[in-house]
Amino acid sequence: MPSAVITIDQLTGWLRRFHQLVIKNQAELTELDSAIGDADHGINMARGMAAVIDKLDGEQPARVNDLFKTVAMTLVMSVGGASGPLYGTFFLRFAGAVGSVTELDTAALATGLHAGRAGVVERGKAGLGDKTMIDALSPALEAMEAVIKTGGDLAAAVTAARDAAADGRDATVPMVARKGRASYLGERSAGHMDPGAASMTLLFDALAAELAG
Amino acid sequence: MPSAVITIDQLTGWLRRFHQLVIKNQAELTELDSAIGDADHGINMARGMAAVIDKLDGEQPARVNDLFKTVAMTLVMSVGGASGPLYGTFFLRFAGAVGSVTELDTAALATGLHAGRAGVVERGKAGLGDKTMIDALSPALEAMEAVIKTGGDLAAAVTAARDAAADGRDATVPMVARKGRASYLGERSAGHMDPGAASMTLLFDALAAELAG
Amino acid sequence: MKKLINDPQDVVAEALLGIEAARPEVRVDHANRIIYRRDAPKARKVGLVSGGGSGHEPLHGGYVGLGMLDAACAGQIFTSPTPDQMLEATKGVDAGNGVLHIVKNYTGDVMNFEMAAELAAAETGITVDTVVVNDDVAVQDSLYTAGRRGVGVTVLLEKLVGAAAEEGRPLSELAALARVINDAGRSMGMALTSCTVPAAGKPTFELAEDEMELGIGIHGEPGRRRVPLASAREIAEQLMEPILADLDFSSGPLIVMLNGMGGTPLIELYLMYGEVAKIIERSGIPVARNLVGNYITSLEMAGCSLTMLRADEELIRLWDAPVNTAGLRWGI
Amino acid sequence: MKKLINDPQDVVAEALLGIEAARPEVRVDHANRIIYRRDAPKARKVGLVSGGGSGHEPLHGGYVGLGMLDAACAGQIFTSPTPDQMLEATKGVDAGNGVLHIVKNYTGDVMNFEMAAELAAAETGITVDTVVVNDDVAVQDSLYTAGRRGVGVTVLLEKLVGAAAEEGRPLSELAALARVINDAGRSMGMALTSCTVPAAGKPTFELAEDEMELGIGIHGEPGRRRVPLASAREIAEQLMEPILADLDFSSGPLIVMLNGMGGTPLIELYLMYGEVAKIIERSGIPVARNLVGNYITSLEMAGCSLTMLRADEELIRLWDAPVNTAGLRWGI
Ligand SMILES: Nc1ncnc2c1ncn2[C@@H]1O[C@H](COP(=O)(O)OP(=O)(O)O)[C@@H](O)[C@H]1O
Ligand SMILES: Nc1ncnc2c1ncn2[C@@H]1O[C@H](COP(=O)(O)OP(=O)(O)O)[C@@H](O)[C@H]1O
Ligand SMILES: [Mg+2]
Ligand SMILES: [Mg+2]
Ligand SMILES: [Mg+2]
Ligand SMILES: [Mg+2]
Repeated sequence: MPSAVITIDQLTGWLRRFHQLVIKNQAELTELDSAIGDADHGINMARGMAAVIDKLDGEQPARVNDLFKTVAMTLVMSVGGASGPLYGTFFLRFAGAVGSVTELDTAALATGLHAGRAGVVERGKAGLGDKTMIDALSPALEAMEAVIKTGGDLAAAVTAARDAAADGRDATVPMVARKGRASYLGERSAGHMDPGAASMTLLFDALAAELAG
Repeated sequence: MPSAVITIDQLTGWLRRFHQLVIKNQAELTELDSAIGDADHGINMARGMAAVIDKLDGEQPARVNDLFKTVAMTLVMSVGGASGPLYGTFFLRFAGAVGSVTELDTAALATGLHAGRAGVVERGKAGLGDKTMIDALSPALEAMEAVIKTGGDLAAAVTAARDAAADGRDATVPMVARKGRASYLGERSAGHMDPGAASMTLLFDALAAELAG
Repeated sequence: MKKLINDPQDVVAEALLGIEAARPEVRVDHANRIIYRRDAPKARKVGLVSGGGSGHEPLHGGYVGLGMLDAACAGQIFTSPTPDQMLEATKGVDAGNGVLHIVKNYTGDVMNFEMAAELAAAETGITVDTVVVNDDVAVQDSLYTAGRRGVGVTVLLEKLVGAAAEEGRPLSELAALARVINDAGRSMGMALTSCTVPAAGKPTFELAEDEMELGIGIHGEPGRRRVPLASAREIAEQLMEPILADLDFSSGPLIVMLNGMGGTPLIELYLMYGEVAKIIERSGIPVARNLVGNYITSLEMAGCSLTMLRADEELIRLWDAPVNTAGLRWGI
Repeated sequence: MKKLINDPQDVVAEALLGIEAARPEVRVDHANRIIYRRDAPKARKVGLVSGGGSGHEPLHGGYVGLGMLDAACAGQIFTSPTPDQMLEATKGVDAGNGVLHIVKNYTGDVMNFEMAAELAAAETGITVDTVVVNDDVAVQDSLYTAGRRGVGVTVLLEKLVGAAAEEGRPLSELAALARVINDAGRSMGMALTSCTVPAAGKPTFELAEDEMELGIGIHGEPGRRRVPLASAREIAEQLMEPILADLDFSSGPLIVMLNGMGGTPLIELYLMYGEVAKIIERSGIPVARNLVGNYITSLEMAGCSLTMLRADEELIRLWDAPVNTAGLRWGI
């Protein structure tokens, strides 16, 4: 039977896998940002996650909130641009919502993601359909909550989240951007995938992969 | 029997033909100057000869020295670069040597060219083999003088000059430049034809064509 | 990619070494990537802090010095700097009179400066006010989007508010002045070629030999539309038209900036300025002051932008006040 | 070819219109393509005249004004101006104290200025002296060739001799000073890309993605040799080495110019200056003053050149004297 909780080691593993996926997809993320932005999203995320992993190699927080606060502050201080404050705020609020624990069950995970999303929305003021990372994050969270409501387990919840994130990311292609740098293009932004939605999807890919072991 | 003199109308015709040849070969002259100079020789010569023809369309001097003085001053004032003072001095000295006449016989033509060459050498201080216009002008003049010495007529003298100019021009290809902008390249200047030798050859082409009618 | 660099990762850090070596009027905090006016914090003066992604030089680091900024935070190429840098700069320039943050309107810049202001409020007693510059008429202004970008007016604003700060005016007045200036200025840009972000290694976009981008930003982000390459005369019209349509400039003498994007030779900028001046002359509005050159760039992009500011006697006076920076210098 | 121009034939004439519209310190004689200092001829002052092909902006027209040139003659792109222009400029700046011609050592420039001086001697009573600048160590100096090219030192010389002229010094002294400066300065350049002469319509040369030209001139003429693209660090060494080999700089503090060729972004120039400064620092010779930017360009060429001048207290004093031109301004 699959585990019902994510341990702090698994959460760290999640971050390491995310780092790996960002590196693997760095050129593609930058390519996406070339089309409708300023050609740096892959570079930004790679720099930020490298700093996070560097930090975690030095000190390994024992509590989830400390872990994610460290992640948040490192991202904020190393990424810059739009994605720095947004991913930073995401992890900061996640940390605040789950508190000083050493593992997360499915509900706690959802609580953290919920708070994270609220932070991103507050900071960036984007809604669903504005062609941003929200378009991957929101569907992922909702899919997870739906699984939880129908009594699904952690693995099922995360798998559903990952799939929904990917669908949400793909759905950004036809959208006309209303937030972020892509909004300057108006109608010309349609036909391209949002880079932030793509990196956010990698975050859920990493989580699903970590839980799959 | 071919004529033994060049009339002032033919001299004007010579200049018009030179203008036409420069225009026709403008891109090629600039191309040659791209390889070992600054990519403007065709542009310079075309601008200068267009100004000359413009001038001659307005006033048609009746005397050879006035004609060539006009040509000289117009070239000096419109070409610039190295070729402006050199071609200008060439025509200025030519004018001074032949004096206030209305036609030139073979000897007078040679005298004019001789003085013109002396002017170019004085102004530019280049010798034979330095990979400049001198390498077309000098052989042309010497070929002409050789024909005169053996009693050849005007047409023969000019044809010989034209052929010698072309040979001299071709002989600049393997030379290492010692004067002008191409000298900055040192050994790298070898393997390219000198643009000024190419335009000087066109001057003799135009003369031969004018005499051929 | 052909650039005068070592490792693409080190471009910003190494350029800061060069600025420090070259410019006597500044000092550099390399750990935080902040260029300070050498004598900051200046007593009896509000501190002016700006910053943004690198690749727009001389903006912002080249505008640090007497009569302009007290500090500039350098981000990665085209990437906003981070709140910790801005907080540090804020502390470094505050002499007890508060600090004005001058922010170009990009989502990243706005959010990072916002976080910095929040941190300053939480951790220090420093009063921070923020002005957001948004002068680019290529972008539709709307409550439901990220709004207009901040471009050329930033340069003029840093000069003018810098002069006012030098006079010892209080933060509230400087912030109000900055907003007046922002409201009175508009810009529009175009590109002939793309730029290449060093770490990306290839051009951000491709333009055919017979195309140009109209309404380009300063980050290689695509413009309003891709149009056929036009003559300087037509380009001047295409830049001017949306600017004049957006704001009534008739009341004041103008400060005009014809700015190169980094890869445009000066001879072309002067030629363009001639075209612009002709159009303005027809409108009858006098040009009081102008700048022609590379002032807010986009790496090696070829192209230009036009900025027009509706000035008045007071702004002209501030414009003429002494300034001593790498990018602008006169009167001293 | 992508340029901000109208007709390639009109580039120089139209750029002069723009300069005239932009710069209050100059006036332009369009018929003769001369940029004059507005108040020329200046009483009690030797007139300084320079000029050369266009495409090197701000050189020379951007250096006309108080403390530098009295007039600059603009030739066609990369083509020396003509003797009649130079004669006219000479007459236009002479206030009875004679005129100094500052000539970059290119066959065309030298011959045209020579003819102008001959005409001035024949047609006017104006005393003309000529200084030929030849500082480019990329070219072998020899009596049997055209000799070294005049490049970066021209900028420094126009500034320094301009300051001395402003002090009312006589022509002979200024000419001697100019020769001292020329002898004390050396330059070396490199290119990452070619430039395109507007009327030619295509790049003068082609460089592969992994190549650069070392020892490039300022007219797109090929350099000393084509070498593999190197890092900024290596390029700094490659520029510095032949300069230091050619002249002993140890006796004086330096004036250093790291010049962009027109298409190089400022961030790269600062990065390069950082590398240059490191090497100089190792040599122990102090840098008294420096310039980093586009001062003597080659249209849109990407690349840079390094100029080093062995200065002394007097030259530094002249350097610091007020100057008010489009290209250099301080102290006023
Ligand atoms: N207001 C916003 N709210 C949510 N996400 C946003 C917002 N603005 C931008 N983003 C996300 O940030 C991504 C761009 O990040 P990045 O390229 O790193 O920053 P920048 O745009 O500053 O260069 C976009 O693809 C988008 O998903
Ligand atoms: N010192 C010289 N003596 C004779 N001819 C010269 C000399 N220097 C240059 N030339 C000629 O001038 C030609 C170049 O002319 P042009 O390209 O118009 O001038 P620039 O070199 O000033 O651009 C050369 O090809 C060469 O034939
Ligand atoms: Mg981006
Ligand atoms: Mg040439
Ligand atoms: Mg960015
Ligand atoms: Mg030339």
